[in-house]
Amino acid sequence: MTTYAELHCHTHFSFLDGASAPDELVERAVELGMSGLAVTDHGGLYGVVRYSTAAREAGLRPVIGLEIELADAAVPDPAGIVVPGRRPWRAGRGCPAGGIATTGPATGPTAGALEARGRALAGAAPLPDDARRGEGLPARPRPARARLPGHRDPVKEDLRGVGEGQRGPHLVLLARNAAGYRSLCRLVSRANLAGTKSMSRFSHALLAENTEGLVALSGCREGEIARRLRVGDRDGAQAAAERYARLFASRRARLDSVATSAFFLEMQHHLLPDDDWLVAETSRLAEELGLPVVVTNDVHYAYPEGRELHDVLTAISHGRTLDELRDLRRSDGESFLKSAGELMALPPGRGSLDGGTPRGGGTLGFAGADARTAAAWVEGIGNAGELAAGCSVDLGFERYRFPGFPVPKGNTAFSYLEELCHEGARRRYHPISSPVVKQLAHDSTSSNGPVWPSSS
Amino acid sequence: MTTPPQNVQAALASLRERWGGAAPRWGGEVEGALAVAPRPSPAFDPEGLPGGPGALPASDRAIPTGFHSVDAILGLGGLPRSAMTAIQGDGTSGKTTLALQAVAGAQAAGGIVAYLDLARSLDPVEAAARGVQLDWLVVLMPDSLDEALAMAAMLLQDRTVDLLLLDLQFWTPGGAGTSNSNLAERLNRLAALARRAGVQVLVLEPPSLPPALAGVLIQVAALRLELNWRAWIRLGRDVVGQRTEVRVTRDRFGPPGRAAELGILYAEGGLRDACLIRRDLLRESTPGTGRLTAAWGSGVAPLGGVAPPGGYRPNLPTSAARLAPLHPPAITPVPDDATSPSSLASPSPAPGPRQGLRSIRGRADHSWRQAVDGRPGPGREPPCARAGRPDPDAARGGP
Amino acid sequence: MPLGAAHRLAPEAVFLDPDPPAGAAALKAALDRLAGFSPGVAAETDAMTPGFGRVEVQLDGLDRLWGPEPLLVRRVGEALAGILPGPPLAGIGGTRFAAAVAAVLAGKVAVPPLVAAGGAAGGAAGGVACGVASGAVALHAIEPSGDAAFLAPLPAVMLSRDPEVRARLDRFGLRVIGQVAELPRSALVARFGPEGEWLHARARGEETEPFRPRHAPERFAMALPIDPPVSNVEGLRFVLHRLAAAFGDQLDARGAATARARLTLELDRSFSTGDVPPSMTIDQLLPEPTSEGLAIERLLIARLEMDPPRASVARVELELGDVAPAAGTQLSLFTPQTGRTGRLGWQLARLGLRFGEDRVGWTELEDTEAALAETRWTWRRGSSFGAGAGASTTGRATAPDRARSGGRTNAALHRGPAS
Amino acid sequence: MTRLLREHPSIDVELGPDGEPIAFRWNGRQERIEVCNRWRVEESWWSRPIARDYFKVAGASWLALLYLDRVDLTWHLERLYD
Repeated sequence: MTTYAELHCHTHFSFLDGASAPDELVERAVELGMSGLAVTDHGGLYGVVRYSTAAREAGLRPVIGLEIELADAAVPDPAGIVVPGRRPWRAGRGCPAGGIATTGPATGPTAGALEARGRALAGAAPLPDDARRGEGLPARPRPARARLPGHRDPVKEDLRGVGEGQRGPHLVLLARNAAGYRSLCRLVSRANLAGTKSMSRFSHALLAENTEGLVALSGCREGEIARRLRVGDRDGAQAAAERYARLFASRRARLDSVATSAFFLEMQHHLLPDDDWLVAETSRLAEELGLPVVVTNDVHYAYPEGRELHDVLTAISHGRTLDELRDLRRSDGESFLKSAGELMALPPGRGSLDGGTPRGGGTLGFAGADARTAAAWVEGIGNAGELAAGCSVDLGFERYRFPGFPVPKGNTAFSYLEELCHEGARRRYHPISSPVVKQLAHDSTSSNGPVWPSSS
Repeated sequence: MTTPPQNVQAALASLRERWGGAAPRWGGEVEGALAVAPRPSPAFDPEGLPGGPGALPASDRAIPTGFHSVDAILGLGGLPRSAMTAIQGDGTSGKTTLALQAVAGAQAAGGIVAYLDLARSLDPVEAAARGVQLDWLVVLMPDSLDEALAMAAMLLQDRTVDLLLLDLQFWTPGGAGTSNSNLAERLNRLAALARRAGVQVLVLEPPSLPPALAGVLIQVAALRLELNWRAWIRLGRDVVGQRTEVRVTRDRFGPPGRAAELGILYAEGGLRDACLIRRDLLRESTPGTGRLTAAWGSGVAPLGGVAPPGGYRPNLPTSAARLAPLHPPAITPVPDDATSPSSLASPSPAPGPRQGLRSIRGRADHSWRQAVDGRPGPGREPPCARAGRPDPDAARGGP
Repeated sequence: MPLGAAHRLAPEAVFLDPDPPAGAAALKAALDRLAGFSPGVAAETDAMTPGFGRVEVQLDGLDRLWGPEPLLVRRVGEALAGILPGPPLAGIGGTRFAAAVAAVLAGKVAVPPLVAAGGAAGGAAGGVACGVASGAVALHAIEPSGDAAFLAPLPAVMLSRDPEVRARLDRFGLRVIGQVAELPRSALVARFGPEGEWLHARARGEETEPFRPRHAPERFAMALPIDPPVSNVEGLRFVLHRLAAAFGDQLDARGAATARARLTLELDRSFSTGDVPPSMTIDQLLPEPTSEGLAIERLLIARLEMDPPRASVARVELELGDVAPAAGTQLSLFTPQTGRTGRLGWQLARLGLRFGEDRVGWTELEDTEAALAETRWTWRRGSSFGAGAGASTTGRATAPDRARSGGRTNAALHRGPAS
Repeated sequence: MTRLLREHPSIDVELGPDGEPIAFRWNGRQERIEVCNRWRVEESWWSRPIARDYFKVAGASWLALLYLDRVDLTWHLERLYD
């Protein structure tokens, strides 16, 4: 068995959600003796370069990935389990009255913003806010500034006060190889173009087009399967798991093989009240479907102390004080990098979801379930290392790579350059003067050597 | 409870399709389960209260307890007004639940309730979840039984409250300033006052009361219910509810000796509460025999005599081995047509009457039999409580 | 005017800090004296308002009692000597506005006293020392029905305190009151709105608003000597019952209610040992204004039982404070509780007294999903029932609100000048 | 419905090898218990740190909520289900 590798980890490039720098995480992972570490930031690959450089230097196998938030449900979701409606922020002790008005049980979390964006794309300028607010204000025509082609007016979405539990389901994607990295890049680009400012929009359709070379983990407790399992929707969870497994299955994939499987059920235990239930249900589901499991810890900071910084970041992102945050802050302080031993010591690893041990109450039929959960947990820890070992993306910074430039047949690069220069000179200088000619001649002679042509 | 009319059924079904677990339910459909709504609304809507669907109209002599099976075995169809009711039960017997449900019933009928919290253990959130209007709940915290009785007498004399809940849970005999000699007399006086003032008095009575006091309570109470824990309702490892037997040991208004069973679900908050309305996920269990011999309060059990469990096994099963189940599941879900679980995602047609409890118990009983008669797992013993457990249908009792 | 500017204008002046409580006390004493002269006395008693210092006295038909007006004014001056910091200025006119203007003029021009019959008199008693010998009152009286003529030559800006109105008068070229009086009323209303109506009436010497005399608060205090002195609460209960019942009848007859009761017991120290004070006082705030003698008696007895007198009681005095007209309360329909919340409040107050305030109360939910159970709700003590900040949303505008407003009254009383 | 004990009385707890309680003693009673759920609460580190490990434990016929105060490592009883 290989050593453990953490496959779900946010750096501070998960803006206002991750509390540790990539270098710090790498350092800690090496300290804990991990074989690999994945970086899975929210909806972006911003930290990838810094991270993989640092990891290579430290001798850690870098796994590149992404945690996406899906904006839609794959199947109709009338109960709002997968894409929940946003409920008004509950005011608690020490909170200003009123709270934040949020959208009602809308179909998608971004309905209002997307509508505005649709208007912007259709060419109609969005109404200036002032005109909507103040009746008597003059609507002065504004000069159309020079816009770059493809420019869009940014649409901002106010997500303050909207916690993770009220947004779309999460899914973790890891690149197994270079093709997988390309898929990730495509996904991120498309999703950002489809989304609003700082809020990319991943849809199931988009995901289905870009699965090459990707490994999917079912996500944290806010993943679709976990959400379904938490409310007891076993059938729905099973259907979702089968759907994802089909989606990511490649030709040579065998479901129960870690080396080739492309969809893993993710198990996490953060010592929350329903984590026992969630882990037990996940392992049960894995057994029923024969899907491999993997244990992650949804890392948001390298050390336990990072929790404080993480809470402060959460407060900033929601525009509230720490006291007002309530359930917007992660209620657990367990999202730090944990070694295999620490993970094994968690309740499912100890096999102590136990009615079946001698001191227990002999709860009928539960001993089997516990043993199953424990076995799955142990296996998931092993699988994490194996999976990391099977992922290799080399960003290849050792050599230079220039963009390709087509040269007409019969020309060398330099002869073509000379030709272009003369053509430009003819177009630009009327009449052509002797210094120009002299300079051209000088440049073309020197450019055949190692000297780059000086600008003329 | 009655079956909802056709049009109501259709309306409920469509609501459930739209709202899932948060949809309104026909009264009593899931007995004892809390609504999944996260924040109980304190709004007081006087017009909406009486005669809502499922709520029994409060008669002028009795207030319904909110548990239909309990109401059914009581002579008056509820707890009598202007009399003393004693609810006796052990540590986790459900008596607080029953009492708070009665409080909610009294408030729904327009009453003001005083809670004499001798044990200092009222949880307002739980109370509100049971339907208690905290606005109309006066909480008094006496230090001793003497004080509690004095407070009760003052409240009764002025007739300012309609229901008085006296919680003796942790009261220990020989507490400060309690004189047992005239307790009987004072309790008698209290009962007389309650009768005259038309105030309902509920006494929560732990089994550890001194016999003298218990005897007095038996005498003065017009109605006495005995609650006994029967089994846990489990969701995975966690205990999410319990089953309780209610037995009428004394009833001035009807025949004593009837019994009923309650299913109480705790619903402690969080997304997982939605599992509680899926009966196929819930299991029922009693602790095995011989392991938990020491009953609550019955002396000291030997500690440390049990070998510690071995922790996790170092020889880990490989993935291939795991895919074959290690243990065959001890409880195979039995398809039960009568109890098709109302799914959150795919709504089932409106269930028939009295389904909630029966299905939980029916399922569990079935599994019991299967486990006990067929193939008791290694190290699992049939429960001792089996013999003492009344037949489910007889237990329902009542008219 | 800023103090610095004033210093530059009058370097030799001595500036006194304003002392609103002292001013208010002085004025109150003056009002008490004036009440002996006329049944109609009105004044602004809040020292922070601009109208403070002006006392209006109704003079209709008083000449038979006190003699002609100058004589009356002199008598008033004598009566007020020593109470106010300086001699008052007096003006007599047909309207209150005219009288007030006359009083101001009386301070500026030494006018021989003139007789004016009928109408109301206004006296401006300010904190300005005029250097006139005490007892001498500067008086300016306006001839009967000569108000308009008296006012006509005076500057128009005297009509209003509002700087905007003054500026507007100036803008319209209205320099003296006579010009304002000549204008048709509708023109003034058109340009000044409702204020125009007032301006017009004032300028023409017509009364604008009814005279609202000040009512002296009635003092509900009664004392009974006890001979021989009693030492037990039972005996006191008997006496207290008589007092409280008598007060209850009085309050009922006046349609009033009291919000505070004070019981003073004079103790007989002749047989007592140790350090016994000569008297003990019990101040009791009532849960809500009431006229029920029995309720007051019960609360006081509860206090006495909690803290019995340390010696025999020789005299009992009961005083009710904050007596106000009893407000009618709207009982909401459909809530059977409504009728009893009042009684419940009393009951809780008694229970709180007897067993401790912190033992009786209510609970309110705060954040039902907080991680710690302790922070999910708060405890509200019975006495402060509902007085808290988050008290009432509109959703439950039923009986608790009534009880709450009672609670708030109590809180307000707490902040008031306690004795 | 649960009873929430206001004062959170201190209890003695015997721990199993894995750090979970297997027996506890309170008010002169001593019993074996079975942990049926556990969770961790860490609140208000910015003002008054509260760190507790909650254990929902079942006895013979009762259910209670205990916690280990991780600030001073004492055990308390918070709730009795009833």
